[in-house]
Order: sequence, then C-alpha cells, then structure tokens
Amino acid sequence: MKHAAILPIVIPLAAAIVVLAGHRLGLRFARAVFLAGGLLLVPVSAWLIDLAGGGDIAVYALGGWPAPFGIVLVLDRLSALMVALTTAIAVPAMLHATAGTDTAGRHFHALFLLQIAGLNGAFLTGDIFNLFVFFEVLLLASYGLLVHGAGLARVRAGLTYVILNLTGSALFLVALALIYGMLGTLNLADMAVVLPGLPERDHAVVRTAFAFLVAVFALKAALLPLSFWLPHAYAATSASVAALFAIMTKVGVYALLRVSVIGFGSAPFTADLLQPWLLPLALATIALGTAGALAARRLATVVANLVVVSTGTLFAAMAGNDGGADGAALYYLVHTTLVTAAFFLLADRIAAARGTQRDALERSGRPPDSALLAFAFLVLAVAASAMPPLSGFLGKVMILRSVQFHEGGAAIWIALIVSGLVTMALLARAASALFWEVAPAPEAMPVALPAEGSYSVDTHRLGSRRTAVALGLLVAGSPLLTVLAAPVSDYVRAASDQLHARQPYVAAVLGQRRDIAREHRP
Amino acid sequence: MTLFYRLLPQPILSLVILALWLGLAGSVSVGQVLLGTVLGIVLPRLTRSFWPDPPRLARPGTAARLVLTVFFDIVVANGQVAKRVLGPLDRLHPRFVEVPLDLEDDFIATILGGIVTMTPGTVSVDIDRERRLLLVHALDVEDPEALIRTIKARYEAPLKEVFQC
Amino acid sequence: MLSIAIPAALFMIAAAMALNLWRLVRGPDLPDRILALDTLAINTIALVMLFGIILANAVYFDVALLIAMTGFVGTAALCKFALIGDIIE
Amino acid sequence: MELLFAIAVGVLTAAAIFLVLRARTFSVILGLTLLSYAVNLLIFISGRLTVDAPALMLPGADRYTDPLPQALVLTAIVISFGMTAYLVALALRAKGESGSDHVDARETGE
Amino acid sequence: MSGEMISEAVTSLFVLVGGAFALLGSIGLARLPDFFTRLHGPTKATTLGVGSLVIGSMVHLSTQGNGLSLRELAITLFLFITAPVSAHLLSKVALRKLGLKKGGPPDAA
Amino acid sequence: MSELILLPLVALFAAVPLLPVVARIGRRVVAWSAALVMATGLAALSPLMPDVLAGQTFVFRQPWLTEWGIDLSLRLDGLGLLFAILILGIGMLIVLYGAYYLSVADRLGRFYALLLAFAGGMLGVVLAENMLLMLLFWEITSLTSFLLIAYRQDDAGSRISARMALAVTGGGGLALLAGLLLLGHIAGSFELSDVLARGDIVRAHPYYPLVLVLVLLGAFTKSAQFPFHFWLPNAMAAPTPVSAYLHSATMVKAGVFLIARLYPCLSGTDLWFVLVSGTGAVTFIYGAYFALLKHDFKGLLAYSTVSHLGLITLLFGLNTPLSAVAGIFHIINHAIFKASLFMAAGIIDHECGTRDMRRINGMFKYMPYTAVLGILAAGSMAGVPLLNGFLSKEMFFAETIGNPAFAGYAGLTYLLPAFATLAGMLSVAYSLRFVHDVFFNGEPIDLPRTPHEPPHWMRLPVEILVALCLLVGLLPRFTVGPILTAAAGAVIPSGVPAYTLAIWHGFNLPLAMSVIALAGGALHYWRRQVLFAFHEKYHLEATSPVLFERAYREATRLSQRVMALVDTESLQRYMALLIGFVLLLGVWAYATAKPTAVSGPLGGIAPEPIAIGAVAALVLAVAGTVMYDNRQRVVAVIYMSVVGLIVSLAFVRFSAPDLALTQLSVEVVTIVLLLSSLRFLPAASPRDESRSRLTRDAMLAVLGGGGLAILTYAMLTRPFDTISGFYLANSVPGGGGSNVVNVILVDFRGFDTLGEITVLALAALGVHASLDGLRLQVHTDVAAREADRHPVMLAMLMRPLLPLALTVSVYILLRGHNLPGGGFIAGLITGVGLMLQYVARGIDFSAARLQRLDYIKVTATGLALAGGTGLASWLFGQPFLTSAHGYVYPPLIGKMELASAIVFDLGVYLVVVAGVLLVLSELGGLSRHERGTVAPARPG
Ligand code: NA
Ligand code: NA
Repeated sequence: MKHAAILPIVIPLAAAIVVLAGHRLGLRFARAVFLAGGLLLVPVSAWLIDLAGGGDIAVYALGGWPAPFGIVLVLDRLSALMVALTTAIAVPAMLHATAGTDTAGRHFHALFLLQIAGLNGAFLTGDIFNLFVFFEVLLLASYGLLVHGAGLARVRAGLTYVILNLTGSALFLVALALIYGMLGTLNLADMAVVLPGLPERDHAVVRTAFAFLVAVFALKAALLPLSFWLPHAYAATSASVAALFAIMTKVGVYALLRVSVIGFGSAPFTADLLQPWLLPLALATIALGTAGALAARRLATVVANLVVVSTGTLFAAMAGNDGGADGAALYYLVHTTLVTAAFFLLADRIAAARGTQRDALERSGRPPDSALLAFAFLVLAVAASAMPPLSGFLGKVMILRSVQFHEGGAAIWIALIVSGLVTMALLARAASALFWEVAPAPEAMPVALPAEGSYSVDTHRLGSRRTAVALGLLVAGSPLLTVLAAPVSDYVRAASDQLHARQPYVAAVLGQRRDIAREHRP
Repeated sequence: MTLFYRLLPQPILSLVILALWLGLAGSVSVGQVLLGTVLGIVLPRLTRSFWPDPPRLARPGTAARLVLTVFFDIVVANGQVAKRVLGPLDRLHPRFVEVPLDLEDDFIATILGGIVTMTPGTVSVDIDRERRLLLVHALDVEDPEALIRTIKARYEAPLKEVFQC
Repeated sequence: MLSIAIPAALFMIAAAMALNLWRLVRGPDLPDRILALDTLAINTIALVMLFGIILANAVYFDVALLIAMTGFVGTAALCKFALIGDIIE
Repeated sequence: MELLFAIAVGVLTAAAIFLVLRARTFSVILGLTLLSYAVNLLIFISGRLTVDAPALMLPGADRYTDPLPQALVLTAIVISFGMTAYLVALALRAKGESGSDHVDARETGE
Repeated sequence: MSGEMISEAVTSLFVLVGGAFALLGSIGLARLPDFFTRLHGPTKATTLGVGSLVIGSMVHLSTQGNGLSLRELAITLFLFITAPVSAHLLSKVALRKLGLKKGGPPDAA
Repeated sequence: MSELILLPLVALFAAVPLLPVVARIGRRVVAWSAALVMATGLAALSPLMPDVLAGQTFVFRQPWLTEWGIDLSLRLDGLGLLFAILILGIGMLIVLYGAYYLSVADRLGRFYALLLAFAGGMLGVVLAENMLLMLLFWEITSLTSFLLIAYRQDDAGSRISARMALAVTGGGGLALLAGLLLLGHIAGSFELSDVLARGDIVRAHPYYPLVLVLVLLGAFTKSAQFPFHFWLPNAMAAPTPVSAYLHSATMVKAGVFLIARLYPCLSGTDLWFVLVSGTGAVTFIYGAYFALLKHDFKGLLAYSTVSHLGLITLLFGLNTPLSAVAGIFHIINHAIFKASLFMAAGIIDHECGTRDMRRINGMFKYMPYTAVLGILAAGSMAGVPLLNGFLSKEMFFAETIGNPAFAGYAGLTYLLPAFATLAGMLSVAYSLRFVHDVFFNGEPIDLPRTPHEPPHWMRLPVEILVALCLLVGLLPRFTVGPILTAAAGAVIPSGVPAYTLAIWHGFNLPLAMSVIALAGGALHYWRRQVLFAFHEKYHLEATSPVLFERAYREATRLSQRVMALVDTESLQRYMALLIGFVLLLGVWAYATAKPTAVSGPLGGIAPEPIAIGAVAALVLAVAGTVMYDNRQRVVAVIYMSVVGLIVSLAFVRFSAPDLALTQLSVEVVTIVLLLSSLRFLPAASPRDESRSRLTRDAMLAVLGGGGLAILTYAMLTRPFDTISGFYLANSVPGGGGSNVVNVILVDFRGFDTLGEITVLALAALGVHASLDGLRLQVHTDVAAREADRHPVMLAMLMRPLLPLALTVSVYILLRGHNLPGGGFIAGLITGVGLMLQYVARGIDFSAARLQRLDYIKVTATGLALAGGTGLASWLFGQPFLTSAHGYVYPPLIGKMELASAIVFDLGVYLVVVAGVLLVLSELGGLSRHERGTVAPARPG
C-alpha cells in the first residue's frame, strides 16, 4: 500500500478523534480506543522498518502536490527507525497509564495519542515549516501531559517548560522566516539544492538563521545551557508521560541531525555551523547531567538527569563526527531512549511499593519485596551505566570507537568513561537505598519527602498486571537490543550512510525536477 | 399568519439577514437569493433561544418615518456638536438628565437609548429598569425639561406606536 | 477632485488617530483610555475605507467590517472588566 | 519602508524580550504576545513588501504578492493563539496551586 | 459635467465630510474637559464621519463598473447599532469609577 | 572441535535462571546441580585438553559486531585451560561447601545463580579471544561480585563494601576498556591471536605507555594492587564461600590473568618493569605487613591475598621468562591453598560464631582434623618445604637474584633479593599467627557456642585441596608439570625456558633466603606486640568503607552544591540563558561568515508619511504595554490592542487582507482571554526587581531587538528566488480557488492546516484539563453590583447581533476559497458572536442555551471532517488530502463550484468555534466556582 508513510500520523490522530467524539462513553471506551490506536502502530512500525530497510526512500506527496511546492513525508531508514522507537516506548507507556494515571485529569488519552501523532509527523516530514507545525502539535500535547494530574510540582515545572518552549517556538519561526526570505523554499531537499548557489552576500543571514534553528533544537534536546528545565519537568510528571518524554529530547537531536545533514550540510558556508562550540557544550552537558544525577534525591530525578547525559552523549557523538552521526550514535539513541523510558516506569512502581518514602533515595520502612522490580532495576542500571553485557555497553563501545582520534575524541572518551563510572556508583547506591536499606521502625520514621518539591502522586493501582507487563516490555528492550545488536547495528549504519549520502534523499524528494521554476522577487 | 410566524418567527430579522447576505455577496443572483433566504429562515430559528420574545413590528410606515426623522436629526444636528466641540469650552453646560420611560420592553427602550445617543447633544448613560427611566448626559443644556419633552415626543411616542406597546 | 479630497481626508484621519493616541496616553482614567481605543478603532475603519477608495478594491471593506465588530467586542470586554472585574461570569 | 519594518520588528522584539524576562506570568504572556507580533510581521515580510497586490487571482490583476509567507503567518497566528490560551490557563492553575503569580510559582524568586 | 465627474465630486464630498467629522470627533475626545463630555464626540461625530466615508466609497465603487456596492452598508449598520451600546457601557464604567462630576442627578450614583 | 569452548559458558549461563527454580527442591539438590554444571563445563573441555597441553591453541570464531571490533570469538590455550580448571574445579568444591555453610534462611537459589553467573563471567574472561568480549565478561564479574558481596543486604557494611568493590573494579574495567580499545586500534585487531602476535608494533607505538597504564589500571584494581587494594579486605563481608572463591581462583586472579594474557604483547619494556614489578612489590609487602595486624582471621587471610597477588604481579613484572613461569605457578598454588584456608576458616567461623583471633584459641583440641588441614594450608602459604607454596616461592627467590633490570646498577643487585626475603619473612609471620593464634595459644575466650568438627561433607572440599597442596608440593612434575608448561607456553612468546620442578635444588642462595625468611618470620611473630602497639598508636590504616562512604557522600553533597549554584530553579535565569545563548550563537554565526554589508542591493519602497506615523504609534504602544505592565495591567492590554491594530493595518497596506482579518479576530479573543485571567491575578506586576536585573534584561532586550532588526533589514534589502510562483499559477487550475493564500492553506499545504487545528484543539483540551477543579481567589477590587453584571443595552443588542454575526461568518466561510476569509476567520467570528452572549448575559444564561453544543464532540467532528477529506482521497487512489473540485449545475442556481476543500475548511471552522468556546466557557466557569453557584451540566 502506498499510503504507508502517513499511517503513523493518521492512526493516532484518528484514535484521538474517536476518543474525543466518544468522550461521554466512559473510561472503558476511551481506554479501548487508546490502546487499540497504540497497538495498531506496532505492525505499522514494523512494516515501515521493513519498507525502509531495503534502502528505498519513499516519498509521500500530501495532496498530490510535488515537492518542493507541497509538503512531503519522507520515509527513509532513519525516519522509520524513529517512528518505530516512538511506538516501542509509547505502547508500554500507554499500558502503564491505563492502570490509573489516565484518570487523574481530563483528556489524557487524546493528548497522549496526539503527542504520538506529533512525534511521528516530526520524524517523517520533509518540509521545515511542517516540522514546526508538528513540533507545536507534540509540544502542546506535552504541555497538557506534563501537568496532567496537576499538583504544585507539575504545574511549576510545566510553567517553566511551556514558557521556554513558547520562546523556542517563536525563535523557530524567526529562523523559518529568514530561511524562506533568503532561500525561497521550505523543503529540506530543495534547500540542499539552493544553498550552494547562494550569492556570498547572503551567507551571513542564512548562517544566522540556521544558528537559530540549531538553538531551537538544542533547547528541545536539553543541551547545556538550555538543559535545566528538563530534570524538573521529567521528574515531576507522571511516569507514563515521562516515559514517553524519553523520546522528546531525541526529537531535538533528530531534527538537528536531519536539518544539519540534509538541509545545511550541502554548502561549505553552513556546513561548519556546529563547529567549534557543539563539542564543549555536549561535554559540559554530560558533566552537568552526571552531577545532577549524583545530586538527585529521588530515583525519578536520577533518571531525568540521565536523559540529560544521553543528550550530551549524542551531541558529543555527533560533534565527534564532524556534525554528523554514524550508526554508533543512532544505536546509542535507541538504547538510551528505551532504557530511560523503562526506568521512569520502574521508578513509579518502586515508589508505589515503598509507601510514604516513594522513590526517595533514603532508607524506607517498606522496601519493595519484589524480585521482578529488583531484577528490572538490575537490568536497567546495567544498561544505563553502560556496563556489560547490555546494549549500553555496546553503544558506548561503538561511540568510543567512532570518535577516537577525531578532534576532541580524548575529551569525549574521558567524559563518557567518567560519567559511566559515576552513573554506576550512584545507581549502586540507589539500589542499596531503594531495595536493601530498611528503616528501623516504620512508625519512628518521619514522613520525609525529598526536597525536590511536593509530589504529585498518581493514585493508581501500580501493582496491577498491566503495569508489570508494561514494565516488562520496556525492560526487555535493552537485552533485546543486545541480542539483536548485529542486525540493529547494520540497520543504523545503513541509516546513517543513507542520511549522509544526502543525494539519494534529494533525488527521492525532488525526483527528476532539476530545474524547479523559481520566481525572482521582488 | 400562524404558519408564517412558525416559519419566520422574526420576519424583520429574516429580512435583514437576507439583505445583509445579498449586500455581502454583492450580487442578487437566484442562487444568492436562495442562500440568503435559507439563512434568513435557519439562523433566527437556531438562535431563537437567545431572543425568546422579539417585539413585533406593527406599523411599518411609522417605523420608516421614525428612521427618516432620526437620520435627519443626526445629519442636521451634528453641526451643533461641531460648534460646541470647537468653540470655547467654558460656555458649555453639560449635565445629566433623567428621562422617565413609558416603554415597558427593554429591547425597545434600548432602541430609544440608541437613538438618543446617536442624535446630537445627548448620550444615554443607563437604563434604570427598576425606576423605568433613561439616564441621559447632555453636552450643553439650558432647560432639562424641554429636552425630556423633546425625547419623549420625537422618539419615544413613535417607537411605542411602531411596536404597539 | 479625488486627488485632493483623499489626501486631505487621509490627513484628517491621521490627525484624528494621533489625537486618539494622545488621549490614550493622557487618560487620565480607565474609561478615557477605553474610549480612546474605541475611537481609534473606528478611525482605523475610516482609514481602511480610504485605502479601499484609493485602490478601488472591495477586499478592504471586509477588514473594515471586522474592525467594526472586533472593536466593539474589545470595548465591551474592557468595559465589563472595568465594571465588575469579570467578562464572562 | 524596509527600514521602518526592521525598526518595527526590532522594537516589538526588544519589548517582548524584556517582558518575557519578567517574574510574573502575566508579563510573560504579554511578552510572548508581542513576540508573536514581531515574528508574524517578520514571516509576512519574508516575501518582501508589495503594495496593493493581494494574492487573489481576480480578473484584471497582474501583480501578486508572495502568498506563501501569508499562509505561514496564518498558521503561526493560530498556533500562537492556542499557545496563549493554554498559557493563560496554566498561569491561572499555577496561581491556584501556589497562590502566587510568580513564574516560578513561588513568592521568592531567584 | 459627465456622469463620472459627478460621481467623483459626490465621492470627494463624502470623503471630505467623513474625514472632517472623524477629526471633529477626535478633537472632541482630546479637548473636552471631562469624560462624559468627551464621550459625545466619538459616539456621534466619528460614527457619522465613518458613515459618510462609507457612502463615499459606495458611490465610488459603484461607478467603477462593479455594479451597485452594498457591502459597505453592513459596516454602517453595524457601527450605528454598536456605538450607542459602547457609549452606554463606557458611561457605566465612568459612573462606577468616577462618580458624577458635573451636574449629575443627585440620586444617579 | 573448537565449538566445545562455547559449551562451558553456555552451560553456566543457561543454568543461572534455572537454579532459583531448582533451589525450591532443596539445598543439596541445588548445590549438586551447580557442581554438576561446572563439572559438565570441565568435561566439555576435556576432549581438547590433550592438544592444549601439547601446546595447541583452539580458536572459535563467531562474527557479531565485527564493524565495532566485538566478535564472539573464544580461545583455549594453556593459560586459559589452567584458569578454566581452577575456576571450575575450585568452583565445584565451593558450591558443595556452600550447601553446608549457608543456612536455609538464605535465599539459596539466588545465591547459586549469582555464583554461577560470576563463574561464567570469570570463565568468559579466560576463554575470550576477542578483547572486547573479554572486557564484557570482565565487567560481568565486577557486577556479579558486587551482588555477591552485598549478599547480606541488611548489613550496612556489606552494602558499602559491595559498592566500593564495584566502584573500584568496575572503574578499573572502564580504564581497561579504554586501554583495550586503543590496543585494538594500534594492533589493528581485537582478536588476541593478532594482538599477541603484534607486540613489537604495540610496544613501539607512541600510545604504548597510555595503553599500558590503562590496561594495568584494570588489572591492578581487579587484583587489589596497592593503592586499589582496599576493596578486597572489605569484600570479606560476603559469605565465606564467596570469599573463598573470589580470593583464590577468581576475581582477584582476573587481574593477574590479564597481565599474563597480555604479557606477550605488553611486557619486556622498562616501563612494564617499573609499573608492574614496582606495584607488585609495594603490594606484596604492604599486604603482608597488614595481614599480621588483623585480629579477624578472615581479614588476615584477605591481606595475605593482597600480598600474594602483589607477589604474582611482581613476578610478571620482572620481565624474565622464568619469573613468568613462577608467576603462573604461584597463581596455581595460591588458588589451592587460599581456597582451602578460607574454607577452613569458614568452618571455624561457623563453629565458633566469631572470627576474632583474640577470642578463638586452642582449636586443635576441639577440631583436630580441621586444624591439621588448616595448618597444612597455612604452611603452604608460608612457603614451608614439601608444600606447593614452597616451590613457587623458591622460584621467586631465584628470580630475584641477578635480575637483568638491575644489570647496569651493580649496587642495587642485592636490593631485590633482600626485599624478597623481607616479604617472605612477613608471610611466615602472619601464617604463623593464623596457626598459633587459632589452633593453639591456650583456651578459647567467651565463645557463643562450643566448637566441634563440622559434618564430613563440609570438610571434604578442604581435604581435597589440602591433598592437592601436598601432592603438588611433593610431586610437582607429575601433577602440575604439564599444565604449567602449557600455560607458560601461552604466556612466554619466546618459548618456555628450561626449568625443573623439584623440591630439592641443593644448597643455594634461594634456600638460604627461605631459611632466613622462616626464621625471621618466627621471630617477627614472637615480637608482634611491639608492632601491634605501634599500630594502635598511629592508626596506620584507615577503615576504607567509612572513607569510601564519606567520599561518596562528599561527592554527592558537592554535586548538590554545584547544582544549586548552576541551576537556581528560576525560570528567569533559564530565559536569560536561552536568550543570551541565542544572541551569542547568532552573533557568532553572523560574524564568522564572509564579511558583507548589512544592506543589500535592493532599493525598496520609499517610506510613506503615514507609515512613519504608524511606526511611531507602534513604538508608543509598545512602550505603553511595557510600562503599564507594572502600573495597571488592564491599560497594558489596551496598549497591546493598539499594537494589534497597527499590525493589522500593516497587513492591509501590504496586500494581506486574510492576515488582517485573522489578526483582528484573534486579537479580540486574546484580549478577552487576558482580561479574563486578570480577574484572578494582581492588577499590576509588583516592582520588586533589582536594578541590576532590569539593566541586564534591558540589555538583552536591546541586543535581541537590534539584532533581529538588522537581520530583517538585511533580508528585506536582498532579492531572492522563490517557489511561490507555482502557487499563483496553480491556484485556480489546480486548487479551484482564486484566493491563493486560502488555497495554500486548505490544499497545497493543507497538511500544515490539519496540524494547526490539531494544535488549536490541543490548546482547548489543555485549557479544559488545566482548569479542571481549579478554585481561585479573586484579585479585582471591584465589588460588582448586580445591575452592572449584564448591562441592559448590551444584553438587548446581543439579541439581533448573534444571527447577523452568524450570517457574516457563513459568508466568510463560503467565500474564503476565492476571496479573503475561510474557516478560521469564520470560526472566530462565530466564536466572537457567541462569546458576546457570554459577555452580555453571563455564562449561566448562555451555557443553558448552548447545552446541546458539546464542544469536545464538535472539536472531534471538526478534526474528523478535515482529516476525513484527507482520507477520502484514498478512495480515489490519491495521496492524503488530495483535493477535488468541480462545477455542478443545480436547477435555478446555475453554475456552482464545489470543492472538497470547502469541507476541509468546514472542519477548520468547527474546531475553531468549539475551541474558542471551550476555552472561554472554562475561563468563565472559574468565576462561577468562585461565586459558588451550582453549575448545570457542563460540556466535557
Ligand atoms: Na444623542
Ligand atoms: Na587466638
């Protein structure tokens, strides 16, 4: 079927519409549509991977209008991978949410589905303004999801998140205005065609416009100094939302990758935009995220800071490859998204099991007496701290090898190794506090909530089988990624090669139209 | 008559809608007239709950005469305002005047208020529903009683006649 | 004739708008400022109409119509806020 | 005219930046609204300035402004309107949760 | 005098009168001493001025070969309906905010 | 054949998940199962043994992540075989011993699973051919040992010790990772076969020192070399079977294994000698010194392990073939006697309930049989003749004499032998203390229970190992000879030197050194109280778990302080950072481009006077907005409406009527939104900000505004080529509409619009969700009079206005495709018309009349209509959102154009209407809560 590329957008959108239309039909109806929408994405994602895996770039011209005039969706290996990854974390997160998170406020199901639609749209689109539109879709949905269930902590984090992102959106538009005003096009592939022939007098403005775009993506990805909002937001929100948010920073990384490689990688005067500042900031982000994780007083905050570390790592890997990213970075991206998402769900279940101490990294009167949780923690901690034998280790080895002997490679090595060591030590400490340390007598314990703001506690049945399945599905991600390391590694390398070749993308999007009619203005 | 009113509960409104539609469309083709008529029938019915008790126009002729009077007053007497605005300010005698109302219907009272505002020298400040009076601010008035008499005779009486109330 | 009348009218309306702004800045009270805004909107309608006459393009009248509508709604909302501190209650 | 537009965009942006850096949610909302004006103007003129040539394919017209930026601005206006509405609601929620209209939802800021 | 010239003359007249009244209303707004007196200018003169401009443009456009242009009447209609209500609302605000200053009825506050 | 190497690994790891299940049957069953798994592993290797002993190396290769240097390749050579036998053989004895040692209360299933996983990790380390695979297994041992040491999880000491062990060994593993990656890069391969063969290249490479340091960091941390030794004595917290295993055949041996493994590649340089033998020597003597001081006999044994590992390391560092042989030999001997000593110690601990040698005395009387075993094993440790420990120590002493490293420094030749003798003395002393203090030295003091011989099965593993001590000690050539030679062959590239395994080499210097060591050791033990007193006085050794925990807490506290410093949790700070970052990045990007004038070649349009006035008015209005923000917010809103009006005028003037219409209608709804929120917010922003903050922000504002103005001007004065001619040309023929902007919105770029109304719907849903159940304090000072709520004239006017507004919106909706207008503006007009009802009549009146209007359903309908037109095109085999338009000729009306885009626009219309009304009614609802009126059923 030729409509494959749009299914990841249409399915959640349609499901959201049905949920809204039947909003008076009760919770069971909403949940059924919600889960059906999510589950339907599983075969579709697999299909997209299969379609893109062969190396063909499928272009879907919306409304039948050819690029660069109409909006096109581009299904290549990379976009298929990102869509599949979204599905992989969204479905367990949805399952987890239906254990009760979804009743803590209004419209959870629709917001969640539309967030997925927005994510998939951002991954698939080949048009930069359409990218903005999907950014807004996913952002607005995320605003609602972030504060879902309310409570001071979430609202406070939400306000910060919303205002920063609104400013970011305005900046995005400034960049787009300048790009259109100089290049006369909004299509990524067409930009690649136009850029090399641009008169020299236009270079400065175009460079600045791209720099703004980079800043927008850096904000979404939480690159220092634009990263401070993330730990507060992710730690404050409900677990299933935080799990879905694990991919939100990757949207920023993805967009930067896509735009920098396809869009402004084609001309020398824009190709060097990320040098020389990206690497230092990426390393500083790793350092800050690691310090934040070490400073954290809650497991969820630890995990949220690990998300920051992963952003730093990805950008470092990109910077270590002259602004691009090879299979190593992509493999690590898949790994870290799955693991942090799983970790958020786990933190929630641990919190529920420990009673008043929640997921505070202090001894508790009631440590979770669950082999499943302990085992899940073990797997995730091993994966997150890049210990062998799981995917974190493989990903780290790949990144270390791919950046070695590049400029700054040594710094990346040191940053990754030290951050890995600290992560390992702090997760060991966390395991000790969460699972092993027992407070003397429960009644003697003061109800000591951690300093990180008041809690928004989701009152849901966390012991339910559904959350166990959700957790199990996500925890299985890293081992699966290890077992399938060879095919996945092949796929991501091919994806990276396809991206960096640029020409196949441009040819697929613009077809044989080498001489696109352009009008000289004014 | 009942069938007519059932179909068109607010015939004037329907007519106004049709006129507005044709004006907007800038054409009097069959299609536009048809569309305007449909809207004229549908929209008043859709919004009837917001206007449950529309007054009925009883004397179209008087209404037309009143419209002409008001139009004439607006045009002719605007000059007086110009004189007062541009003239020396210390000669102004602005003051509030209370006009007792004979009109029971708020909507018609509002029409009266509107007329009073649009005609020169006076602005309707408020309709006091309890005391049934119209509070008017006059820009330059020597004899308030004369003003009250003028308003009642020139505008309120014809309005009462038009709507038969 | 129009070539004289229109610039003259344009000048008068611009002057009127400047006076509206002056009242807006001076106040002294909230009602004066709302009134200044309301008048400014109506003068804007006049300005847009003049554009329409200059360019003989009917498109501008829709804009004028909308200014008339929204100007009134804005005034009503501001007044209601000033009256009872609430708009929709 | 180009310089005037540049000044307008600059003034709007400067005021917007100043306001979004303030400590109260309402100021930030005002700032973001001004920012969206600046941005919309900027997108609008990215097709360059054209007087009296709307992109309407009507008989008699031979000159048309660049329609694409206008379509983009329309989308941007709608989106920023949605954002403003949401931010207003969130600001009220924050006020309700914290009792303060400080952007950090606490009375003592930085 | 051709028909075209007549129509131009009529248009010019309406345009000038419209501009004059619009300015007049705004002068009133700027010049008159208190809120209630200021209210008179804009509600009447400005509205009339715009109405005059509308008629001018109707005349002008109708003679440009586009047939009778009636759309503008909607604006006039609208303005004449809303202006009194705006004035009413503004007066109420002023009454609440300022009280009655000059020569008001003793019991209106 | 080489596939057989895989079998033991598969067996061990496959058994891991099964053991917890087996454990439910019984503890003996699980112990025997685990032993059986290990035996199976050994048996699997046995077909390869003869060839390996003959010097052959088997390699099994399975490509995995070849691109990244990670392959599943395994090797079995002499060294690997030796270690496999130690790991599996001693492992078998340990698991059997454990069945008796551990109580039923312990979760045996988990214990055995962990132990087997650990053994699997060890086995993987010694059998790996691929270096990164080796590292993978290496870190598995770090991880599993962490879990084993923390086995008694309710004990704080265990937990901290385990974390410390993990931090040290895992951290070393990371250094090793770096080292191996570099090594593989230099050697051009990660396969050991290649790497070991390219030692020359490696040693000549400029990165060799770095590689060596990193690899040794891994080895030293694992092998508890000074100064990384401290984790090991604390790992005593683990149950004794674990200690016995970790300290003898595994874990600590992984480090020396690594040194042996890479010996062919990395050894032979001065740096190697200095680092390896130097560290080994210090560790050797350091461990021996502290071993004597321990009152806990497990502590004594732990420090003796540190010391012996120092000895082994020292041997490998000496850079002579025979010293390497001695090192391997001592690996074997140490494994055997240390395992037996630990198990014997475990029995005593088990029987006495304490490990304090000051209380345990005269055990010979209570458990003579065990005592004999213990004494023999300790004798081996001390290097007493006829026991295996003696043989390797003799070889060590012999190698210290005339070491080539000191060839050039004649005066230093005696330093090494003297040092070796001293260290030997200390070994004798602590061995003696263990024997004398535990088994003799009078009567026990205040023991919790009366000790007696353990069950026979518990003693059996010790018996086997002590028998091995004797056998090797007496008949070295027949017992360890072949495997030692094979292992040495794998380590020494130049070929195994001639050496003789004999008890008696005649009277020579090494023998003299042994005698001196034995005598001196005895003397030292006798005079030990002097040492104890000295130690008590100066507290020479810090207790490392406390230190580690303190260091960890300090690190945590430090990072908390750093975080508090850099992240003030202040949005204003974040925003300033964002704006500052964008400014810097923008300026950098602009400045680093080829220099160019700001203004471009375009002349542009001459400024009109009215435009100058408009910009002046804009500046005024903007200033008013900013100024009144902290005087009277409602006035700021008024000023902002002026800004909106001016922007709309600009749209009108520059040919964008659609934009003007949209801007105006959005503007008014925005004003209403802002005013609605002001009811619950202070009337003005307080002026509570510091002057420096205001100055900083003003600077950011001026720079930002100025920067964007420059960019704007630069853009406007440059011509450009655009694709937009396509839209003008195709709007009518392709899109069926003459309003190009609208055709772009609903057709060319209809997908954007679908996203846009989704955003709008999301905003409305978000508002609906955010305000759910919110109660707010009113901030306005106005005490509302009832008569003011719904002013009469306003209320009356609204009646005719609503149908008229609806008429206008229908008009705008229908003609949008050809003239300015469209669904969005029409929706806003309808929304504003209905909103006016709310304003004029209040929410109760209006909501009651709009009750049947379910805003959320209408939103869904709108989205469904817009999306549905997209899907409908599938029916015609066209891509999503492909439009269709054509002409129909209904009777009377004549030609009429129908476009699918109209349906799309209708969807937009519905979403806008419902969204606006949902938002406004929710905001209005806030006041209703505050008034306390009972609400009729609300939509949503
Ligand atoms: Na009057
Ligand atoms: Na003793």
